[in-house]
Amino acid sequence: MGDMRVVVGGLRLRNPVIAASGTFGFGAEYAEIYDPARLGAVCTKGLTLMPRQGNPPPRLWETAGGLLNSIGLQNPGIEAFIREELPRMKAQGITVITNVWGNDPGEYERSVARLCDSSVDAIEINVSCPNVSRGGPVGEDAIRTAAVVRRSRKVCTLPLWVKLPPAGGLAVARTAQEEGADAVSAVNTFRGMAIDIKTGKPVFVNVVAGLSGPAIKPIALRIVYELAAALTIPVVGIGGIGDWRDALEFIMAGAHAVQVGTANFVDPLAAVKIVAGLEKYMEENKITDWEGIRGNAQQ
Amino acid sequence: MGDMRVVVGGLRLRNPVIAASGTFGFGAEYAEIYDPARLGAVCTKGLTLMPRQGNPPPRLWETAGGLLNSIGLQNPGIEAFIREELPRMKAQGITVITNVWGNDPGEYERSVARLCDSSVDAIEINVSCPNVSRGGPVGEDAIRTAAVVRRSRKVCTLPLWVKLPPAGGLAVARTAQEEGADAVSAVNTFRGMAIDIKTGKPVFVNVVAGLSGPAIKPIALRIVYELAAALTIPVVGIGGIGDWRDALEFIMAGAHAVQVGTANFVDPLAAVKIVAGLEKYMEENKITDWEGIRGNAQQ
Amino acid sequence: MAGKIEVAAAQVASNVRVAEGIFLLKLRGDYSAAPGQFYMLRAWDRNPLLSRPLSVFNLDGDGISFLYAVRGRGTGLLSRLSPGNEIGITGPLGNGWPRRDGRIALVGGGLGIAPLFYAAGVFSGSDAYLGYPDEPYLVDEFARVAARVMVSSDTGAGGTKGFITDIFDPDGYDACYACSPRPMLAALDRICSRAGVPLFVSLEERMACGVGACLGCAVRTVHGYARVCRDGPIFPSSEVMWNG
Amino acid sequence: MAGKIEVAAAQVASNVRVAEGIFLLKLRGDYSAAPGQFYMLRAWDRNPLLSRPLSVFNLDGDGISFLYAVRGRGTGLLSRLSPGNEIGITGPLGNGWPRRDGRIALVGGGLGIAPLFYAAGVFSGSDAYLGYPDEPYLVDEFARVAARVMVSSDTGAGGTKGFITDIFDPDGYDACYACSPRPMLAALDRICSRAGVPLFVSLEERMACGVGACLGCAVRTVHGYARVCRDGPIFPSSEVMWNG
Ligand SMILES: Cc1cc2nc3c(=O)[nH]c(=O)nc-3n(C[C@H](O)[C@H](O)[C@H](O)COP(=O)(O)OP(=O)(O)OC[C@H]3O[C@@H](n4cnc5c(N)ncnc54)[C@H](O)[C@@H]3O)c2cc1C
Ligand SMILES: Cc1cc2nc3c(=O)[nH]c(=O)nc-3n(C[C@H](O)[C@H](O)[C@H](O)COP(=O)(O)OP(=O)(O)OC[C@H]3O[C@@H](n4cnc5c(N)ncnc54)[C@H](O)[C@@H]3O)c2cc1C
Ligand SMILES: Cc1cc2nc3c(=O)[nH]c(=O)nc-3n(C[C@H](O)[C@H](O)[C@H](O)COP(=O)(O)O)c2cc1C
Ligand SMILES: Cc1cc2nc3c(=O)[nH]c(=O)nc-3n(C[C@H](O)[C@H](O)[C@H](O)COP(=O)(O)O)c2cc1C
Ligand code: FES
Ligand code: FES
Repeated sequence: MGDMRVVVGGLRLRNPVIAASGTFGFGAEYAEIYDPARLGAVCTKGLTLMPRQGNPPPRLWETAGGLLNSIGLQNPGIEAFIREELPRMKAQGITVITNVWGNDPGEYERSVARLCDSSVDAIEINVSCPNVSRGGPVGEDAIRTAAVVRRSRKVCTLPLWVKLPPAGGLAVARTAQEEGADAVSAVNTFRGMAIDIKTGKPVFVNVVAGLSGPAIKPIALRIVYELAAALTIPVVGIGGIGDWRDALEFIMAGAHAVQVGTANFVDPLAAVKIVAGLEKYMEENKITDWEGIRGNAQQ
Repeated sequence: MGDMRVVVGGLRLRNPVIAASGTFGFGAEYAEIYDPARLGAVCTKGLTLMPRQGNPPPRLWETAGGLLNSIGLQNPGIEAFIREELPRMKAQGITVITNVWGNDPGEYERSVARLCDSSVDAIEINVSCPNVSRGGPVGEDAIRTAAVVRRSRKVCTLPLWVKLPPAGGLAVARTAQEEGADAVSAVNTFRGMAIDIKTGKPVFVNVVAGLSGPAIKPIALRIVYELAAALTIPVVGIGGIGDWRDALEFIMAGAHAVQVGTANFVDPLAAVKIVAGLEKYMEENKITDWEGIRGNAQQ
Repeated sequence: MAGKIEVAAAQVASNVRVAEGIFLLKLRGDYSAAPGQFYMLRAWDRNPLLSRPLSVFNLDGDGISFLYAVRGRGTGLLSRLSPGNEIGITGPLGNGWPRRDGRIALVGGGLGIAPLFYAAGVFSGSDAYLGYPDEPYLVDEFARVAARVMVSSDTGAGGTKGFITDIFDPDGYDACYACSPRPMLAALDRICSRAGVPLFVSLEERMACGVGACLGCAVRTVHGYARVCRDGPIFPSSEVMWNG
Repeated sequence: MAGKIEVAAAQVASNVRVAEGIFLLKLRGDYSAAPGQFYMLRAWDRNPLLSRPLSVFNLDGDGISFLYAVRGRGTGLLSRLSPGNEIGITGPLGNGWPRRDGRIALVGGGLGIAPLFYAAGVFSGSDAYLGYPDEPYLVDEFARVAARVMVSSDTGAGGTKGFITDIFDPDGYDACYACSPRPMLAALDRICSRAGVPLFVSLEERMACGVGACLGCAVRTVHGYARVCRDGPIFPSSEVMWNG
């Protein structure tokens, strides 16, 4: 039987399948359906230093093979998370990655420092949320990203991942690596929009929203493939992964692990089914560990 | 009855629905299904100075709501086009836009000059093909784009459109405008890829291919919306347009006209159905001309 | 609060048109739900991408049923199901109506009558006020489970002409449970609060996860944004921000 | 060359399983085609995105039929069609086999037998060589339209055990028309060119437009890339680059 375990940027995972930030809450909801500790890890909803109420509705809009969301980082704030959610998550045996967002490098630093002082297992710095600021996210700019990662790294001894936007390019990823990130996760949602032809107005109050789901998979896969070739730190693949075949494509492209987001909405069991599917694949193909296939598609 | 006509960057169209480059050949094939002169215009397959044989198969791969293609600008060359295709197109009453690609600014210039000396109605400079060069297309770089547009403009008195890649950003579009483009068309396909998990290798010989179809619509719409706000020249909206409702979204976002690509493969009648759908919409909503709704979604 | 959520492949027992564009879907099997709870349903692969929320219309030894209107593609695909077809369902979801003693009025407008049938069965002795756009349907069925049934319709067909708010008087009720398009709920809120009768409304929002994880179905309440799928769909009317 | 291409909504007359995973779909209506031509079919909205090419199996006064194997999602959806269902079809497409005088051998392997039935009907007096992976099917039907029918199967069931190339001898034929997976076509190319018998093969490639507009279905020929959908699907074997 294949060994499903993997170490990703300093974080030990029992398998490479992670619930993606913002699609799995803090693991409590899906825990009524299956044991989230069966996943490699759960990445929390994006956290901020202070609570955030998020964007006004509507927050969701379906597109062809995709989903636009404009949640706007609604979250209870880091203190409430550490007090009310984290102990339960740890008690359930969940490996906890905290996704964190800040208004500026200083806020990132304070948030990361506070989380580092808790029992979370790793921190994913979100420089890629399309729903909280007009214009592109910080992660589309190498200089601003550098400041965020540098200051976060200084106060953090835990595994530190940087979650990239699809439009950041290799320069931003390299910057994250140089500033000491242990891994990058790619990608966050794509900036998209929809117009309600009945009113002639944008569907979302913020106009722009984040596109996720199967629609984005080919682009996300290409980005992950390019990142894996360009970086020495591990890449966590995200974007439209719906079944174990999709997950395998990302691993073959070079990803150390994958995150499953929108697919949880399509099938609440999607993430555990991917774990099972990969396990079966390993067995049937006599693959003993991920080294055997990771990055095989690279030239 | 509403007036469907529109002038886009110096080009008069009987309606704002154009067959997108590379999806409609030179109009001869679909002419066996309906009269292509019923469309606003036909944009030709990308042309080059010399004939190109294109990329080795496979050239197509389906994704969720999308299509990856790696045609690689197979075309008979500009001379053969002018000799063998153009006279027939003109005789059929088709408004002809020629999509043109070059290896360098000099080649663009020569191609544009030659086309300008023919009976084509407009030229669309393709700085955005993802299938002919490793790395991003010229249109992801403002400086290289400037050189192409400047030299083309110098030799061209016909309407000159610049077709942008999705990852070019506003800077490239502004450059095209400054260098004298009469309009921009946005967007070309997104750089995507697929891996065949049976072989563990990329599906395409070039690894990267271009993603089109309904999957990309929300992102393309957002780009068109941003371009329409940022530019003074007209924007031609392209990306995942499948029916008149999609077309209307782009017009409400600010597009002067739209191009229909992959939808032609889904339904050979897609483009004419969009013309009919828009006509009916105008009538039912007592819209007399496009000024009445174009850009209404802009804030 | 919600107990265990089940993800099941259910078998269609029947799928019958009960009025123009309105269907009653019965699934075989052993399910659970409280009145006002809902399930996420899907009978398609990836188009539409998301599942569709439907309130529990009824639950008995044979199975579970849903009453739905054909709106768009999702409900259109549901309407094509035949006995024996398989369908994916996840639930029960949401909180459901609280159990209150005394006289209960169930007020529904349009497809808002869907969750009231099961509620009438469980909260026995309740009165049902049903508002239809046109020709009423399932009135006899409601008459079997509710103490009294009052019917109105916009056209006057089969009942009093007008809105259900025209014939519903909260006086004498200990609580009112309502489900309908939002404008009617807002009107009910004014009527009930004037009469001092506690009102519990069932709200709707577009949903992705249906379980409370994505924060996509937010509605504004006096406590800030709440999730329709998990904090609701039933809310005390007094906590809903009716104008925004 | 192709004449007018029709885009039609056709009605399913029948859709019958003729072997394990193999179906024969008959559509009502008045269609046209030459042997070797194909249609693009779709019986779905957007998943899969593209239509699927199928060769014309037969054409008569009542309608048109297609013989297909269930491969993936598209053909899987086709297999679920029932009489009366609507399906979108576009065609006829492609060039079809040339009309040659003399003795014609029709050679098909696997689903490659699909276009040969109509060819046998039109090119009367032809001999049919049919290779099956296992238990043969539709052999009696072929016997009614072909002069002679020779059958082989990989397992030996219902015919000579082996490949169709084991039992086919081109000697004495004026032309050979073949359709099968590519390795068998390459073998036939060697056999026929050795015997000096002109071979015309039907090739396959993934298709998007099906009409020649997208250049997606390229195959290498001695003249450069050709479009299977329009320059083919029938090619003189001598023009195909068999090793690349
Ligand atoms: C908790 C809950 C319980 C519901 N119970 C019932 C029920 O018992 N019977 C019933 O007929 N309907 C019910 N609905 C509404 C039902 O979910 C929608 O009609 C359905 O999702 C429409 O899907 P569609 O694909 O057919 O339409 P779409 O093509 O998605 O949309 C068609 C129209 O329906 C509206 N709509 C789409 N999705 C939703 C949604 N999630 N919530 C509200 N409006 C939506 C759109 O604004 C649009 O105008 C309920 C909704 C919720 C949130
Ligand atoms: C001109 C032409 C005529 C054809 N005639 C017939 C016929 O008469 N009967 C028949 O059963 N099949 C025929 N085929 C093949 C048929 O088109 C494919 O089997 C079908 O498209 C598979 O669709 P799917 O969605 O079921 O499978 P998919 O999920 O798309 O793919 C399943 C498998 O089929 C292969 N495949 C997919 N699309 C094509 C394609 N366009 N060409 C070749 N292989 C493909 C894939 O590589 C994959 O291995 C023909 C193909 C062409 C090009
Ligand atoms: C409803 C929703 C909420 C999300 N919230 C966050 C978030 O808080 N932080 C973050 O980094 N990414 C967030 N994402 C992005 C996902 O984590 C993921 O990167 C993206 O959805 C692409 O993956 P998918 O196609 O598998 O969904 C969110 C996505 C969705 C759909
Ligand atoms: C098969 C194919 C070939 C294409 N060839 C060209 C081309 O030669 N030149 C070009 O500028 N765009 C080309 N495109 C891009 C389209 O013109 C269009 O920009 C893109 O497909 C997005 O629109 P759609 O989603 O409507 O297809 C091609 C697209 C496809 C699918
Ligand atoms: S639908 Fe996801 S939180 Fe309600
Ligand atoms: S499928 Fe488009 S050219 Fe053949």
